[in-house]
Amino acid sequence: MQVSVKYFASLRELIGETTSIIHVEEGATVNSLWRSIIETKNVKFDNVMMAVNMEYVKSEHQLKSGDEVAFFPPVTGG
Amino acid sequence: MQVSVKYFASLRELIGETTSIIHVEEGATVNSLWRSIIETKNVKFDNVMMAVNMEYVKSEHQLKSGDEVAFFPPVTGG
Amino acid sequence: MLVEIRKKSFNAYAEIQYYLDSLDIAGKYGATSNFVGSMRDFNKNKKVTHMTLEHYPGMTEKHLETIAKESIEKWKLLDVLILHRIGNINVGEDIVLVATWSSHRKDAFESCRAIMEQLKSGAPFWKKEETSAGDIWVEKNTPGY
Amino acid sequence: MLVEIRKKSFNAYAEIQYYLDSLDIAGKYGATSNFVGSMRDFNKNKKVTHMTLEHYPGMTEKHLETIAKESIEKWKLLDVLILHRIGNINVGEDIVLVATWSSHRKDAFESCRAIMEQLKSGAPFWKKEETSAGDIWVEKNTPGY
Repeated sequence: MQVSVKYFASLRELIGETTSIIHVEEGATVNSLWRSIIETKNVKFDNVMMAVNMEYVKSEHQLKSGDEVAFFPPVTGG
Repeated sequence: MQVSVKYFASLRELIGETTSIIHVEEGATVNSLWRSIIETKNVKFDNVMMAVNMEYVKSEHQLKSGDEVAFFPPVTGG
Repeated sequence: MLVEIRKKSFNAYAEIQYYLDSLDIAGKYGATSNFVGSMRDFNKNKKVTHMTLEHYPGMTEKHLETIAKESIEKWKLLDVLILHRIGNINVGEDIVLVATWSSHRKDAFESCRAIMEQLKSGAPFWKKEETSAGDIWVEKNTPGY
Repeated sequence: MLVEIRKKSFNAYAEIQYYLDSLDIAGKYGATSNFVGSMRDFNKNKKVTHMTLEHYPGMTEKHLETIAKESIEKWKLLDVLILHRIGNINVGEDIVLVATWSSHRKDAFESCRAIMEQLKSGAPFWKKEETSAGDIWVEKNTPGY
Protein backbone atom coordinates (compact mmCIF):
# COMPACT_ATOMS: atom_id res chain seq x y z
CA MET A 1 0.00 0.00 0.00
CA GLN A 2 0.99 3.64 -0.38
CA VAL A 3 1.22 6.52 2.06
CA SER A 4 2.24 10.13 1.49
CA VAL A 5 5.04 11.43 3.66
CA LYS A 6 5.79 15.05 4.59
CA TYR A 7 8.89 16.51 6.20
CA PHE A 8 9.23 19.87 7.90
CA ALA A 9 11.87 22.36 8.99
CA SER A 10 15.39 21.01 9.64
CA LEU A 11 14.28 17.46 8.75
CA ARG A 12 12.92 18.68 5.40
CA GLU A 13 16.31 20.22 4.67
CA LEU A 14 18.15 17.09 5.81
CA ILE A 15 16.01 14.74 3.68
CA GLY A 16 16.00 17.19 0.78
CA GLU A 17 12.32 16.58 0.07
CA THR A 18 9.03 18.16 1.08
CA THR A 19 6.67 15.32 0.21
CA SER A 20 7.02 11.85 -1.22
CA ILE A 21 4.83 8.83 -1.89
CA ILE A 22 6.21 5.70 -0.25
CA HIS A 23 5.25 2.04 -0.53
CA VAL A 24 4.84 0.26 2.79
CA GLU A 25 3.91 -3.33 3.69
CA GLU A 26 0.55 -4.13 5.23
CA GLY A 27 0.92 -3.84 9.01
CA ALA A 28 3.73 -1.32 8.83
CA THR A 29 3.92 1.15 11.73
CA VAL A 30 4.87 4.79 11.58
CA ASN A 31 8.11 3.83 13.31
CA SER A 32 8.99 1.09 10.78
CA LEU A 33 8.39 3.65 8.02
CA TRP A 34 10.65 6.15 9.80
CA ARG A 35 13.40 3.52 10.22
CA SER A 36 13.28 2.66 6.53
CA ILE A 37 13.44 6.32 5.53
CA ILE A 38 16.50 7.19 7.63
CA GLU A 39 18.18 3.98 6.44
CA THR A 40 17.45 4.68 2.77
CA LYS A 41 18.52 8.31 3.06
CA ASN A 42 21.41 7.38 5.33
CA VAL A 43 20.71 10.16 7.80
CA LYS A 44 20.59 10.51 11.57
CA PHE A 45 17.90 12.56 13.29
CA ASP A 46 17.08 12.72 17.00
CA ASN A 47 13.80 13.55 18.69
CA VAL A 48 11.62 13.16 15.62
CA MET A 49 7.88 13.87 16.09
CA MET A 50 5.32 11.83 14.15
CA ALA A 51 1.81 12.64 12.95
CA VAL A 52 -0.67 10.65 10.89
CA ASN A 53 -3.52 12.46 9.17
CA MET A 54 -2.62 15.60 11.09
CA GLU A 55 -2.80 14.04 14.56
CA TYR A 56 0.16 13.14 16.75
CA VAL A 57 0.61 9.37 17.00
CA LYS A 58 2.78 6.99 18.98
CA SER A 59 5.59 5.27 17.10
CA GLU A 60 3.74 1.92 17.15
CA HIS A 61 0.73 3.44 15.33
CA GLN A 62 -0.23 1.18 12.40
CA LEU A 63 -0.49 2.77 8.97
CA LYS A 64 -3.41 2.46 6.53
CA SER A 65 -3.36 2.91 2.79
CA GLY A 66 -3.55 6.56 1.79
CA ASP A 67 -2.44 7.92 5.19
CA GLU A 68 -0.72 11.30 5.31
CA VAL A 69 2.33 10.76 7.50
CA ALA A 70 4.45 13.66 8.78
CA PHE A 71 7.88 13.67 10.41
CA PHE A 72 9.33 16.78 11.99
CA PRO A 73 11.61 18.12 14.73
CA PRO A 74 10.33 19.44 18.10
CA VAL A 75 8.05 22.41 17.50
CA THR A 76 9.24 25.93 18.27
CA GLY A 77 6.30 28.25 17.67
CA GLY A 78 4.85 30.96 19.84
CA MET B 1 -1.57 66.21 70.14
CA GLN B 2 -3.71 66.25 67.00
CA VAL B 3 -4.07 63.86 64.09
CA SER B 4 -6.28 64.07 61.02
CA VAL B 5 -8.57 61.12 60.40
CA LYS B 6 -10.09 60.00 57.10
CA TYR B 7 -12.86 57.49 56.46
CA PHE B 8 -13.70 55.76 53.21
CA ALA B 9 -16.53 53.92 51.51
CA SER B 10 -19.09 52.18 53.79
CA LEU B 11 -17.25 53.38 56.90
CA ARG B 12 -17.41 56.99 55.68
CA GLU B 13 -21.16 56.59 55.28
CA LEU B 14 -21.50 54.94 58.70
CA ILE B 15 -19.49 57.63 60.50
CA GLY B 16 -21.11 60.37 58.45
CA GLU B 17 -17.82 62.22 58.01
CA THR B 18 -15.03 62.28 55.44
CA THR B 19 -12.30 63.86 57.52
CA SER B 20 -11.95 65.12 61.06
CA ILE B 21 -9.24 66.45 63.36
CA ILE B 22 -9.02 64.48 66.58
CA HIS B 23 -7.08 65.05 69.81
CA VAL B 24 -5.16 62.03 71.06
CA GLU B 25 -2.95 61.47 74.12
CA GLU B 26 0.80 61.08 73.72
CA GLY B 27 1.53 57.38 73.20
CA ALA B 28 -1.87 56.66 71.62
CA THR B 29 -1.93 53.87 69.07
CA VAL B 30 -3.97 53.69 65.89
CA ASN B 31 -6.06 51.03 67.62
CA SER B 32 -6.78 53.14 70.71
CA LEU B 33 -7.85 55.95 68.36
CA TRP B 34 -10.14 53.55 66.49
CA ARG B 35 -11.68 52.29 69.76
CA SER B 36 -12.41 55.84 70.89
CA ILE B 37 -13.99 56.72 67.54
CA ILE B 38 -16.40 53.75 67.44
CA GLU B 39 -17.27 54.35 71.10
CA THR B 40 -17.93 58.07 70.58
CA LYS B 41 -19.93 57.44 67.40
CA ASN B 42 -21.57 54.39 68.95
CA VAL B 43 -21.07 52.25 65.84
CA LYS B 44 -19.93 48.71 65.13
CA PHE B 45 -17.62 47.93 62.20
CA ASP B 46 -15.81 44.66 61.45
CA ASN B 47 -12.60 44.12 59.53
CA VAL B 48 -11.44 47.72 59.55
CA MET B 49 -8.16 48.44 57.72
CA MET B 50 -5.80 51.10 59.08
CA ALA B 51 -3.25 53.33 57.40
CA VAL B 52 -1.02 56.09 58.76
CA ASN B 53 0.48 58.61 56.36
CA MET B 54 -0.74 56.49 53.43
CA GLU B 55 0.96 53.27 54.54
CA TYR B 56 -0.76 50.26 56.06
CA VAL B 57 0.08 49.88 59.75
CA LYS B 58 -0.54 47.34 62.48
CA SER B 59 -3.09 48.23 65.12
CA GLU B 60 -0.37 48.78 67.77
CA HIS B 61 1.32 51.45 65.60
CA GLN B 62 2.02 54.52 67.74
CA LEU B 63 0.71 57.87 66.49
CA LYS B 64 2.69 61.08 66.15
CA SER B 65 1.39 64.63 66.11
CA GLY B 66 0.13 65.62 62.66
CA ASP B 67 -0.27 62.05 61.36
CA GLU B 68 -2.84 61.39 58.66
CA VAL B 69 -4.75 58.35 59.86
CA ALA B 70 -7.19 56.45 57.61
CA PHE B 71 -9.81 53.83 58.45
CA PHE B 72 -11.59 51.87 55.77
CA PRO B 73 -13.25 48.55 54.92
CA PRO B 74 -11.49 45.75 52.96
CA VAL B 75 -10.55 47.04 49.52
CA THR B 76 -12.49 45.92 46.45
CA GLY B 77 -10.75 47.41 43.41
CA GLY B 78 -9.63 45.79 40.18
CA MET C 1 6.57 52.56 34.18
CA LEU C 2 3.23 54.32 34.30
CA VAL C 3 0.52 54.22 36.98
CA GLU C 4 -2.60 56.29 36.44
CA ILE C 5 -5.98 56.74 38.07
CA ARG C 6 -8.58 57.69 35.44
CA LYS C 7 -11.85 59.52 35.98
CA LYS C 8 -12.94 59.05 32.36
CA SER C 9 -13.56 55.78 30.57
CA PHE C 10 -10.61 54.43 28.58
CA ASN C 11 -10.06 51.91 25.82
CA ALA C 12 -7.63 49.32 27.17
CA TYR C 13 -6.09 48.33 23.83
CA ALA C 14 -5.64 51.87 22.58
CA GLU C 15 -3.96 52.67 25.91
CA ILE C 16 -1.53 49.74 25.70
CA GLN C 17 -0.61 50.65 22.12
CA TYR C 18 -0.23 54.33 22.98
CA TYR C 19 2.02 53.57 25.94
CA LEU C 20 4.05 50.97 24.01
CA ASP C 21 4.65 53.52 21.22
CA SER C 22 6.19 55.86 23.80
CA LEU C 23 8.74 53.20 24.82
CA ASP C 24 11.90 52.20 23.01
CA ILE C 25 11.90 48.48 23.73
CA ALA C 26 11.00 46.86 20.37
CA GLY C 27 13.26 43.84 19.85
CA LYS C 28 14.02 43.71 23.59
CA TYR C 29 10.74 42.25 24.80
CA GLY C 30 9.56 38.84 23.68
CA ALA C 31 6.54 38.61 25.93
CA THR C 32 3.69 40.92 26.90
CA SER C 33 1.01 39.88 29.36
CA ASN C 34 -2.09 42.03 29.74
CA PHE C 35 -5.03 41.83 32.03
CA VAL C 36 -8.18 43.88 31.55
CA GLY C 37 -10.89 43.92 34.21
CA SER C 38 -14.27 45.07 32.93
CA MET C 39 -17.63 45.83 34.47
CA ARG C 40 -20.12 42.99 34.35
CA ASP C 41 -23.88 43.34 34.49
CA PHE C 42 -24.10 40.78 37.29
CA ASN C 43 -22.43 39.92 40.59
CA LYS C 44 -23.38 36.94 42.73
CA ASN C 45 -26.58 36.47 40.71
CA LYS C 46 -27.71 40.08 41.18
CA LYS C 47 -28.21 42.35 38.18
CA VAL C 48 -25.85 45.33 38.34
CA THR C 49 -26.70 48.46 36.36
CA HIS C 50 -24.05 50.90 37.48
CA MET C 51 -21.00 51.21 39.70
CA THR C 52 -19.15 53.89 41.62
CA LEU C 53 -15.47 53.42 42.43
CA GLU C 54 -14.02 55.35 45.36
CA HIS C 55 -10.29 55.61 46.10
CA TYR C 56 -7.92 57.24 48.59
CA PRO C 57 -6.22 60.03 46.62
CA GLY C 58 -2.50 59.87 47.29
CA MET C 59 -2.35 56.50 48.98
CA THR C 60 -3.83 54.62 46.02
CA GLU C 61 -1.28 56.00 43.57
CA LYS C 62 1.56 55.44 46.04
CA HIS C 63 0.47 51.87 46.70
CA LEU C 64 0.20 51.01 42.99
CA GLU C 65 3.58 52.58 42.23
CA THR C 66 5.18 50.45 44.93
CA ILE C 67 3.60 47.31 43.48
CA ALA C 68 4.83 48.24 39.99
CA LYS C 69 8.36 49.06 41.10
CA GLU C 70 8.72 45.89 43.16
CA SER C 71 7.44 43.80 40.25
CA ILE C 72 9.91 45.33 37.81
CA GLU C 73 12.70 44.41 40.19
CA LYS C 74 11.46 40.93 41.09
CA TRP C 75 10.77 39.79 37.50
CA LYS C 76 13.33 42.00 35.73
CA LEU C 77 10.56 43.51 33.62
CA LEU C 78 11.22 45.95 30.81
CA ASP C 79 8.13 47.97 31.64
CA VAL C 80 4.79 48.02 33.46
CA LEU C 81 1.57 49.90 32.82
CA ILE C 82 -1.28 50.12 35.37
CA LEU C 83 -4.47 52.09 34.75
CA HIS C 84 -7.48 52.10 37.09
CA ARG C 85 -10.85 53.79 36.79
CA ILE C 86 -12.57 55.72 39.55
CA GLY C 87 -15.95 57.45 39.65
CA ASN C 88 -19.06 56.43 37.75
CA ILE C 89 -18.67 53.29 35.68
CA ASN C 90 -21.09 51.81 33.19
CA VAL C 91 -21.63 48.17 32.32
CA GLY C 92 -19.03 46.94 29.82
CA GLU C 93 -16.48 49.64 30.61
CA ASP C 94 -12.92 48.75 31.55
CA ILE C 95 -12.05 49.13 35.24
CA VAL C 96 -8.43 48.08 35.38
CA LEU C 97 -5.59 47.43 32.95
CA VAL C 98 -2.25 45.83 33.80
CA ALA C 99 0.43 45.25 31.16
CA THR C 100 3.90 43.80 31.73
CA TRP C 101 6.73 43.55 29.19
CA SER C 102 9.48 40.99 29.61
CA SER C 103 12.08 39.00 27.68
CA HIS C 104 10.38 35.72 28.52
CA ARG C 105 6.77 34.63 28.90
CA LYS C 106 7.13 33.11 32.36
CA ASP C 107 8.06 36.48 33.86
CA ALA C 108 5.40 38.35 31.90
CA PHE C 109 2.59 35.97 32.93
CA GLU C 110 3.60 35.69 36.58
CA SER C 111 4.18 39.39 37.12
CA CYS C 112 0.91 40.46 35.48
CA ARG C 113 -1.10 38.06 37.59
CA ALA C 114 0.78 38.93 40.79
CA ILE C 115 0.26 42.65 40.21
CA MET C 116 -3.49 42.04 39.83
CA GLU C 117 -3.63 40.02 43.04
CA GLN C 118 -1.70 42.66 44.97
CA LEU C 119 -3.91 45.38 43.55
CA LYS C 120 -7.06 43.45 44.46
CA SER C 121 -5.94 42.72 48.01
CA GLY C 122 -4.23 45.98 48.92
CA ALA C 123 -4.86 48.99 46.68
CA PRO C 124 -7.39 51.32 48.35
CA PHE C 125 -10.38 51.18 46.00
CA TRP C 126 -13.99 50.49 46.94
CA LYS C 127 -16.84 49.50 44.69
CA LYS C 128 -20.45 50.43 45.24
CA GLU C 129 -22.85 48.65 42.93
CA GLU C 130 -26.32 49.76 41.92
CA THR C 131 -28.18 46.48 41.79
CA SER C 132 -31.71 45.18 41.49
CA ALA C 133 -31.53 44.86 45.30
CA GLY C 134 -30.42 48.46 45.87
CA ASP C 135 -27.04 50.16 46.26
CA ILE C 136 -24.53 47.82 47.83
CA TRP C 137 -20.89 48.25 48.83
CA VAL C 138 -18.97 45.23 47.55
CA GLU C 139 -17.71 43.54 50.70
CA LYS C 140 -14.72 41.67 49.39
CA ASN C 141 -13.04 40.56 46.20
CA THR C 142 -13.28 37.00 44.94
CA PRO C 143 -10.09 34.94 45.32
CA GLY C 144 -7.76 34.98 42.31
CA TYR C 145 -5.80 31.77 42.74
CA MET D 1 -13.70 31.57 18.85
CA LEU D 2 -11.19 32.49 16.15
CA VAL D 3 -7.92 30.80 15.19
CA GLU D 4 -5.93 32.29 12.34
CA ILE D 5 -2.53 31.82 10.75
CA ARG D 6 -1.26 35.11 9.32
CA LYS D 7 1.28 35.63 6.54
CA LYS D 8 1.32 39.40 7.02
CA SER D 9 2.36 41.32 10.10
CA PHE D 10 -0.45 42.28 12.45
CA ASN D 11 -0.99 44.73 15.28
CA ALA D 12 -1.96 42.69 18.34
CA TYR D 13 -4.04 45.37 20.06
CA ALA D 14 -5.94 46.42 16.95
CA GLU D 15 -6.69 42.72 16.38
CA ILE D 16 -8.03 42.16 19.89
CA GLN D 17 -10.21 45.26 19.66
CA TYR D 18 -11.47 44.32 16.19
CA TYR D 19 -12.36 40.81 17.32
CA LEU D 20 -13.95 42.02 20.56
CA ASP D 21 -16.11 44.47 18.59
CA SER D 22 -17.48 41.53 16.60
CA LEU D 23 -18.63 39.77 19.77
CA ASP D 24 -21.70 40.49 21.86
CA ILE D 25 -20.32 39.83 25.32
CA ALA D 26 -20.02 43.32 26.90
CA GLY D 27 -21.27 43.11 30.48
CA LYS D 28 -20.78 39.32 30.49
CA TYR D 29 -16.99 39.21 30.79
CA GLY D 30 -15.21 40.64 33.78
CA ALA D 31 -11.74 39.46 32.86
CA THR D 32 -9.62 39.42 29.73
CA SER D 33 -6.14 37.92 29.69
CA ASN D 34 -3.91 38.53 26.67
CA PHE D 35 -0.51 37.28 25.76
CA VAL D 36 1.54 38.72 22.92
CA GLY D 37 4.77 37.05 21.82
CA SER D 38 7.07 39.32 19.82
CA MET D 39 10.33 38.91 17.96
CA ARG D 40 13.41 39.81 19.93
CA ASP D 41 16.73 40.87 18.46
CA PHE D 42 18.58 38.31 20.57
CA ASN D 43 18.34 34.66 21.57
CA LYS D 44 20.78 32.93 23.92
CA ASN D 45 23.20 35.86 23.60
CA LYS D 46 23.22 35.75 19.78
CA LYS D 47 22.05 38.72 17.75
CA VAL D 48 19.04 37.82 15.61
CA THR D 49 18.23 39.94 12.57
CA HIS D 50 15.40 38.05 10.94
CA MET D 51 13.23 34.98 11.36
CA THR D 52 11.30 32.58 9.19
CA LEU D 53 8.36 30.66 10.64
CA GLU D 54 7.32 27.41 8.97
CA HIS D 55 4.11 25.54 9.77
CA TYR D 56 2.19 22.44 8.70
CA PRO D 57 -0.81 23.78 6.75
CA GLY D 58 -3.91 21.98 7.93
CA MET D 59 -2.48 20.33 11.03
CA THR D 60 -1.42 23.60 12.65
CA GLU D 61 -4.90 25.12 12.34
CA LYS D 62 -6.55 21.90 13.48
CA HIS D 63 -4.24 21.62 16.49
CA LEU D 64 -4.82 25.22 17.59
CA GLU D 65 -8.59 24.87 17.17
CA THR D 66 -8.56 21.81 19.42
CA ILE D 67 -6.57 23.70 22.07
CA ALA D 68 -9.01 26.63 21.88
CA LYS D 69 -12.14 24.45 22.06
CA GLU D 70 -10.85 22.39 24.97
CA SER D 71 -9.90 25.56 26.85
CA ILE D 72 -13.34 27.10 26.37
CA GLU D 73 -14.84 23.96 27.86
CA LYS D 74 -12.36 23.51 30.69
CA TRP D 75 -12.46 27.15 31.93
CA LYS D 76 -15.99 28.01 30.76
CA LEU D 77 -14.61 30.88 28.69
CA LEU D 78 -16.82 33.33 26.84
CA ASP D 79 -14.41 33.51 23.92
CA VAL D 80 -10.88 32.82 22.69
CA LEU D 81 -8.74 34.43 20.00
CA ILE D 82 -5.49 32.90 18.71
CA LEU D 83 -3.42 34.49 15.94
CA HIS D 84 -0.01 33.22 14.81
CA ARG D 85 2.41 34.55 12.22
CA ILE D 86 4.18 32.47 9.59
CA GLY D 87 6.71 33.42 6.94
CA ASN D 88 9.27 36.23 7.16
CA ILE D 89 9.27 38.06 10.46
CA ASN D 90 11.18 41.19 11.37
CA VAL D 91 12.56 42.20 14.75
CA GLY D 92 9.85 43.76 16.93
CA GLU D 93 6.93 42.20 15.05
CA ASP D 94 4.29 40.19 16.88
CA ILE D 95 4.49 36.42 16.42
CA VAL D 96 1.60 35.14 18.50
CA LEU D 97 -1.47 36.56 20.19
CA VAL D 98 -3.74 34.71 22.63
CA ALA D 99 -6.77 36.38 24.24
CA THR D 100 -9.26 34.77 26.61
CA TRP D 101 -12.49 36.28 27.92
CA SER D 102 -14.04 35.03 31.14
CA SER D 103 -16.34 36.05 33.99
CA HIS D 104 -13.52 35.81 36.52
CA ARG D 105 -9.82 36.59 36.43
CA LYS D 106 -8.63 33.19 37.67
CA ASP D 107 -10.07 31.45 34.60
CA ALA D 108 -8.84 34.15 32.20
CA PHE D 109 -5.27 34.06 33.53
CA GLU D 110 -4.99 30.29 33.75
CA SER D 111 -6.52 29.57 30.36
CA CYS D 112 -4.40 32.14 28.52
CA ARG D 113 -1.20 30.79 30.00
CA ALA D 114 -2.21 27.16 29.44
CA ILE D 115 -3.08 27.85 25.79
CA MET D 116 0.37 29.40 25.28
CA GLU D 117 2.10 26.40 26.85
CA GLN D 118 0.10 23.95 24.76
CA LEU D 119 0.81 25.99 21.63
CA LYS D 120 4.52 26.13 22.43
CA SER D 121 4.81 22.40 23.13
CA GLY D 122 2.51 21.00 20.46
CA ALA D 123 1.47 23.31 17.62
CA PRO D 124 3.51 22.52 14.50
CA PHE D 125 5.55 25.68 13.95
CA TRP D 126 9.29 25.91 13.45
CA LYS D 127 11.51 28.96 13.74
CA LYS D 128 14.64 29.56 11.72
CA GLU D 129 16.67 32.50 12.92
CA GLU D 130 19.14 34.55 10.93
CA THR D 131 21.80 35.28 13.51
CA SER D 132 25.30 36.67 13.69
CA ALA D 133 26.39 33.00 13.70
CA GLY D 134 24.43 32.08 10.54
CA ASP D 135 20.95 30.65 9.89
CA ILE D 136 19.89 28.38 12.73
CA TRP D 137 16.76 26.31 13.32
CA VAL D 138 15.62 26.92 16.88
CA GLU D 139 15.94 23.54 18.58
CA LYS D 140 13.46 23.87 21.39
CA ASN D 141 11.36 26.37 23.25
CA THR D 142 12.30 27.66 26.68
CA PRO D 143 10.19 26.31 29.56
CA GLY D 144 7.17 28.43 30.49
CA TYR D 145 6.53 27.40 34.08
